[in-house]
Amino acid sequence: MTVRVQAEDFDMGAEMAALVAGRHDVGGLVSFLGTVRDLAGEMPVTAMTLEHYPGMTEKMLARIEAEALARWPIAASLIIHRHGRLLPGDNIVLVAVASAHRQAAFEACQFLVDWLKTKAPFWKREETPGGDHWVEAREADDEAADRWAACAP
Amino acid sequence: MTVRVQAEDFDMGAEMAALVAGRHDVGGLVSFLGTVRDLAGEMPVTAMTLEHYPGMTEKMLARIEAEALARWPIAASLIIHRHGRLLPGDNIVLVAVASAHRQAAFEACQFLVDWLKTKAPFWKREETPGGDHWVEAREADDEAADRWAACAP
Amino acid sequence: MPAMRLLYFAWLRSRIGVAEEEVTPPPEVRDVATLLAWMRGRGPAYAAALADERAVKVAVNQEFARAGDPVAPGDEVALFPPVTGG
Amino acid sequence: MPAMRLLYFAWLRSRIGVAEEEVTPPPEVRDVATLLAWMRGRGPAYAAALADERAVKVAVNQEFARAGDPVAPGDEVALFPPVTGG
Repeated sequence: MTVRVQAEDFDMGAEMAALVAGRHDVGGLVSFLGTVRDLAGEMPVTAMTLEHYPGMTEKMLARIEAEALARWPIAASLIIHRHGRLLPGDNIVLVAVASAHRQAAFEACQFLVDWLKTKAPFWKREETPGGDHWVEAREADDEAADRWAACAP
Repeated sequence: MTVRVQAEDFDMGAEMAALVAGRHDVGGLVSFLGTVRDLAGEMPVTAMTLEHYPGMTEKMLARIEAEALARWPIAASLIIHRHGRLLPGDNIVLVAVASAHRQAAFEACQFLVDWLKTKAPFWKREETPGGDHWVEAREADDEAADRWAACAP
Repeated sequence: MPAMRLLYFAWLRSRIGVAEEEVTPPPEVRDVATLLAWMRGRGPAYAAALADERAVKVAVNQEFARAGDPVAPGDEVALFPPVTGG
Repeated sequence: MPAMRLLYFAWLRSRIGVAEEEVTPPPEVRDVATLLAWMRGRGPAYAAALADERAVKVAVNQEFARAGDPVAPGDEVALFPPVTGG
């Protein structure tokens, strides 16, 4: 049960190994790695800066992780979210959920990712050949997170 | 688009990095790592042997991967499945799906894992303190795979 | 009476021109709605940045808050656009 | 006429006692059902291993097959219990 918000990169393989090290009750480990795309719609993106609300971010991430733990039988979980300036291909976020039950691991991981993408206090600024701009919130993302409110596991 | 059936272990971090190396159009990478549990129900398991049908396994894995590619917008995918004798905590299977769309990546990954667990020609023999036995097929797993037949993405 | 700490993020920070400030609103500022109304009167940059209510989200002491939620001296109040995730 | 190659997996292999063999069934063996009936007559180990039809799955030339699907000389026919995944 770990939450980290950091500017530094992370090593997915090492994080996964550490998460399940010495645990033999884990049948499935589902993970999501989000990386910086070089396109936003049709627009090329040359870099992205993620701003966040220090303090509130960690608090909300810990709370949503606790909610996932209450809803699904989770053996271990991890959320790492980067902030600062990132280039295309860079890691942004890693969410991993280990469970004895693969369905629970998939659902809890997707729940956490949908939440992170829509509710966590992060703001994205994109650099493009045409200039910099703050990214607008997307309705499709809100819908992805909201479906969990109506759907008990 | 890679399928490997092998006795050797694999390095999840290296495999993930290779899958998306040099690709900047991938926004999300969903993966499932299956490992050997030390319990089956209430019974302690000291080792497990996975037998498979060489030739048919690779053929069926390549076919189901092609089906996932046809159903979801997938940028890259990977299936590695081990066979032979494995100990608790050992890696069994890695399924990874990269997509510009995280929902597609989650769905395709879960589709492949459900399929692997229920339709791929693998048979599991467990070693327990009370002796060895072949594992019986589970109905719950069949249901998990069958729901994909009725549900277009 | 302790001051109220205001934090601004993303384009709200750029438009207002500072990342944070301490303010002492008058006693009639008791909730998020009256705070925003008072802030719009602090100058054209505030009026412009806070004009579109739907585009301004508020957190009081690091919890999302709505128009009717109370604010008080000593609170940390953050103003920001809708979040755009990771 | 080429022989038919039979493969056995998991507990079907243990019970029958070999992993694979070549056979030349009589001409009335034309599909999976008639092949299984003929095999049950090959001895008590076969009769016992193949007694429960629901527990025996068949693949012909590496494709899952049902009772009515054809088998022919030269085919690779695999018999195995329901798969138990990874």
